[in-house]
Amino acid sequence: MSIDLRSARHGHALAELKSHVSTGNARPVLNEILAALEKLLADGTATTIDLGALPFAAGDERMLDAVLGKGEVAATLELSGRSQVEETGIPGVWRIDHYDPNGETLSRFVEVTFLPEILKSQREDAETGLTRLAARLEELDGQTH
Amino acid sequence: MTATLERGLNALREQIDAPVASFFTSCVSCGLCAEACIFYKETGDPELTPIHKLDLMRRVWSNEYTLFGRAKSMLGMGHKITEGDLTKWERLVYDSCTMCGRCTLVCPVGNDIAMMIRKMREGMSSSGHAPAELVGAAERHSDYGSPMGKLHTMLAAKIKAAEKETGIPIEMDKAGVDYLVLLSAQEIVEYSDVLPALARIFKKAGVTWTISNEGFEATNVGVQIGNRDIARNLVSMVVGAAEKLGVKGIISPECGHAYQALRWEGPNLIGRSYDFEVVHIIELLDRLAAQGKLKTKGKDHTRLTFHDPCQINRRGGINKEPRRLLDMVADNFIETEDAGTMNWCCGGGGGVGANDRAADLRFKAFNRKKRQFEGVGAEKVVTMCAYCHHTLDEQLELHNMDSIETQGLTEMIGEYLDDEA
Amino acid sequence: MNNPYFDLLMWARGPGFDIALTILIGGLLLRVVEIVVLSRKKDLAKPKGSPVLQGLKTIFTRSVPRKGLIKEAPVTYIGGYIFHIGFAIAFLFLGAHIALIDDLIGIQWPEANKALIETAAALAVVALIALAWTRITNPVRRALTTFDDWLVWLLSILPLVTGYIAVNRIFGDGTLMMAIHMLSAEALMVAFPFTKLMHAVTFAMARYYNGSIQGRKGAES
Amino acid sequence: MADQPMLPELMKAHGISRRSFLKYCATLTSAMALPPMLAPKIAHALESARRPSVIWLSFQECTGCTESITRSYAPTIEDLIFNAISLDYHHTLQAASGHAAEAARKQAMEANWGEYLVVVDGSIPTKNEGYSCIAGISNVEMLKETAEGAAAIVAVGTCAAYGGIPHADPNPTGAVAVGDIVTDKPIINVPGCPPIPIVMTSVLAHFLTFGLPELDDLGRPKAFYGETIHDRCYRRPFYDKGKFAESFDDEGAKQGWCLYKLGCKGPTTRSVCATVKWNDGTSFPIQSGHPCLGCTEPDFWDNGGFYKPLSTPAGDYRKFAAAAVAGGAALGVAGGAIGRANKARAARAHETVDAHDLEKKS
Repeated sequence: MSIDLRSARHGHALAELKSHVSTGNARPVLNEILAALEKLLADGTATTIDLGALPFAAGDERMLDAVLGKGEVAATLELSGRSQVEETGIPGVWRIDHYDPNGETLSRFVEVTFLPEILKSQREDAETGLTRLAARLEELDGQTH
Repeated sequence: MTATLERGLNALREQIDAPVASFFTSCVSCGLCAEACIFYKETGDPELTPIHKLDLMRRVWSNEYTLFGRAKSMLGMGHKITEGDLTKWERLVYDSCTMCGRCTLVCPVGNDIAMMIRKMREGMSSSGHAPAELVGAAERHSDYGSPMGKLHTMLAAKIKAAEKETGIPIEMDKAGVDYLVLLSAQEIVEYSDVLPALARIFKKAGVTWTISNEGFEATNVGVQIGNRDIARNLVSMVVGAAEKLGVKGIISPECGHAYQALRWEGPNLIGRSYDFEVVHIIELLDRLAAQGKLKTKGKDHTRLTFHDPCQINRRGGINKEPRRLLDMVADNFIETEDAGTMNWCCGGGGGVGANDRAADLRFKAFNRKKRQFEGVGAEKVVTMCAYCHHTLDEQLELHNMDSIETQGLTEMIGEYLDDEA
Repeated sequence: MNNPYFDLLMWARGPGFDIALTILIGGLLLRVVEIVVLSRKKDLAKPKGSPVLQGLKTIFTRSVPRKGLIKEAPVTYIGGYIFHIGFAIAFLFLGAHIALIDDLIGIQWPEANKALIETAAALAVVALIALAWTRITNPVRRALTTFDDWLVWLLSILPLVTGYIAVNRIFGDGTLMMAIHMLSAEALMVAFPFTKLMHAVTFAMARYYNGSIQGRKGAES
Repeated sequence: MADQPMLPELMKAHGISRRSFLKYCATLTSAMALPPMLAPKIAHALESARRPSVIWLSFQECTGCTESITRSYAPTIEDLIFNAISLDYHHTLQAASGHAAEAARKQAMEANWGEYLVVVDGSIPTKNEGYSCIAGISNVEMLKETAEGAAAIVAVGTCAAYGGIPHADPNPTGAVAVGDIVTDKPIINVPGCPPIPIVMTSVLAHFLTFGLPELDDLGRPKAFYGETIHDRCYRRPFYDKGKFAESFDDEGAKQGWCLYKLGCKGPTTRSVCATVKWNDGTSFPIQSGHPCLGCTEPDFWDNGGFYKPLSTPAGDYRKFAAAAVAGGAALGVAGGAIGRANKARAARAHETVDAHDLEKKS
């Protein structure tokens, strides 16, 4: 959760200060990602790391971003609030951030997988889509006749 | 009547008052008093820590003057004082304490330890635990008027000699003069230059004075040994003489505890204020100099330093006076470290000097003064207490430093008195 | 269902505090009045200086050590200063303590920030440990030290350590540690009138008496 | 209610995509500190869970807990999960009343004996059973009877979990918590006055998928009651800097400074209010300028006053202090008088010493 400092005076200074704070957790997470990637390539097992489950400060975040870098794919999902899915500069390593309708962070993950499950069209949704498409075509036909 | 444990404890009970209670309540046993004590510093013996010397009195206070302590002793937790305790404490209360009061000045919570030692000696003396030499002195002083015995004849001879030396008549027992001059036995027996000096100085200054046959002894063994009944008797002799002669004041001579006894303890011992003033000779000389009635000529060029007597400076408040006088007569005056209020004791005061059992402690304690004198390269030590003077002579000799000259300040002023002006 | 930690905290804030404060106030008054009632004889010697003024002055001036004395017992002096000042800062300038004082006597003052308070508290703890060390190693202090001294030492260090743990949640349940902190302070309050902690009050009396005795003679104090 | 559709149909009906559901499940694992790999399992379990029968008992309560869980302004997945259970008895929500309602309860119990979940809100009076009855059945009796065949009990709200407001001093009804009556069933306490909706649904979701969550000493799921409000409060930096609001309208209050001195119980209160917040993440009491009351803790009503700082005394010390002053002074005078008497006795016993009395003569 982001800390919401109401006082702008303090807020700015604090944000500046916080961006330099590190917990030292970035390095172990990066090692975990390395191992997960090896595993993915070896037997296809995907791994998800919950960044909300361990102390992770702005400094750690910066290190993670700097090492992984930017990749080729970025997607914004509108799922009762925004979700951001990006492939990092290391193919197979994805960053997934979920936000609520107010823009507050809900959860943050690193997924090591070929394609994050959430990007795929879900069978249930596709079923709904099929029904919806059929209905629309029917409606379209009705209008033309 | 005989001294007993019960009389001693009783005397201690009489001594405990609000200051004592506040002191014992406040002590946090930090041990800083030891760092101020010449006997601890020069021996390193933790037994000699000043506040520890009062432990027996602390027990009386705790067991009998606090509700909690009373409750504790009812439960059998209060340490009762035994004859053996008192014997053990003799070394602490008499042999290794001159009541110099350095500890009193460094105690962070403000405990007047020296004052309490004085009180504790009341109990020690009443229970028969005072050093034999002091008991003898007390008996001689009570019976013959001076701790050194009957000195009347010797005094008369010294007066005669002084009259002859100076050509100034000294009238004994003369009523209506300004001052009654007292002397310490030491000055009568050992330091003969005092009387002539006084005669010349007072003549020049126009001060009238006399000496009483009934009370010429300034010292007070009662104060040293710690017994107020004896101290009262001895003070009464002097006060009686002064009142009989109708003098304006008493001059306390160069003696530390005498000044304490006459000036500060005296009125409380006899239970009434004086109608006359008590002035220390150095105080008076300084006053005369300020009034222009005391003029000197010439200066002592030797490298000299000043030894502050504890009872006169630290515990008597006479600090600047001797230095102003010294500046009149010396041009190579150098102060030792800690000089003035925090001066180190010579190790002979408070009856320690008369106590044979304390000879070794006294010798060790003097190492401090030895280092200080050596540190400034002193050729001469001036002081304003005859007993300090005596101790300096004794210890300088024992420490093979007898090339250093010693002198009383009054004598020195007499030496440089400008007789013509 | 009850939270035993909360019950302990409420006991510490409620009956525990009531008992501790009652004993502290009652005991303090008892000890001080007991001393004052004992009184002293009027001094008949004609004063040379002002006993009252110098007595009052000495209450403050005695806080400064005599020249040269610090180097004779550096740990005792410096440790003593650091402990007393550190304890005072931690006690008097933490917001929660000010709220307590405000509730008790209705006066308040600005708080200091946590970093200062924690530095002060940590230094006070280090000073206490150093002082304990000299109590063991210095022959004078060792000889003087009694059970009372160790008890007072323990009672002084506990509120500092437990307070630090409670505020920073170093370990243990926060509520429990806060309760323990309060109880440790209450132990200090209860023991206060019966131990050498009394010096925190009677030092002023002792210094006054010392100053007035010396002041009457026109001597330094 | 028995014919209610399963979760996937419900989602379909409300236009909630499965992707949204996956996001919800991912967030749920994070919120409950579960391994993230369990997210798909949670999704699968929720979708395919046999709809458990839930019997909701309301005793001495204000309906605030039910309001909290049902009054979201938009249909949320939490609502849907709640809807996905077979709520067979809830006298506030169900259409049936009187004997019909009680019959529904009995029927659900019989049909699902040993497997149904009992949700309780409200405390149980013990002084007089007549203080709170439903259809002539006292709360104690109903709880005991219903609990007997339950798989587990969820005590929702502080009243059910710890007695809450009815239990507050002087507790006229002799109110007790569920745990005081039922001792042989697993009980999950979800305290709060009321609890946060997502906490309630998460606990249900956890129970449906993995069974009982890990509980703390007070029977609360550790995932939601593991840290204090103070630990996660956005005003914490002001506490650390020693900046406090002294009143509700002073400059400090306007600047959003720490509310400790206004009685905030954040330091001793375990809840996720500061992070999950209320009303779909809009705010929580401290953010709106009011100190935390500590409602997730037992006896929060009696914990020394809502507006008194935690560090201040909660008892009658003023009364005692006055007595201590008088008593201490009196004892001091007495002690001093004993001392003076002791001294006077010593003075009377004093025999004047002369110099020849200083030695011991035998």
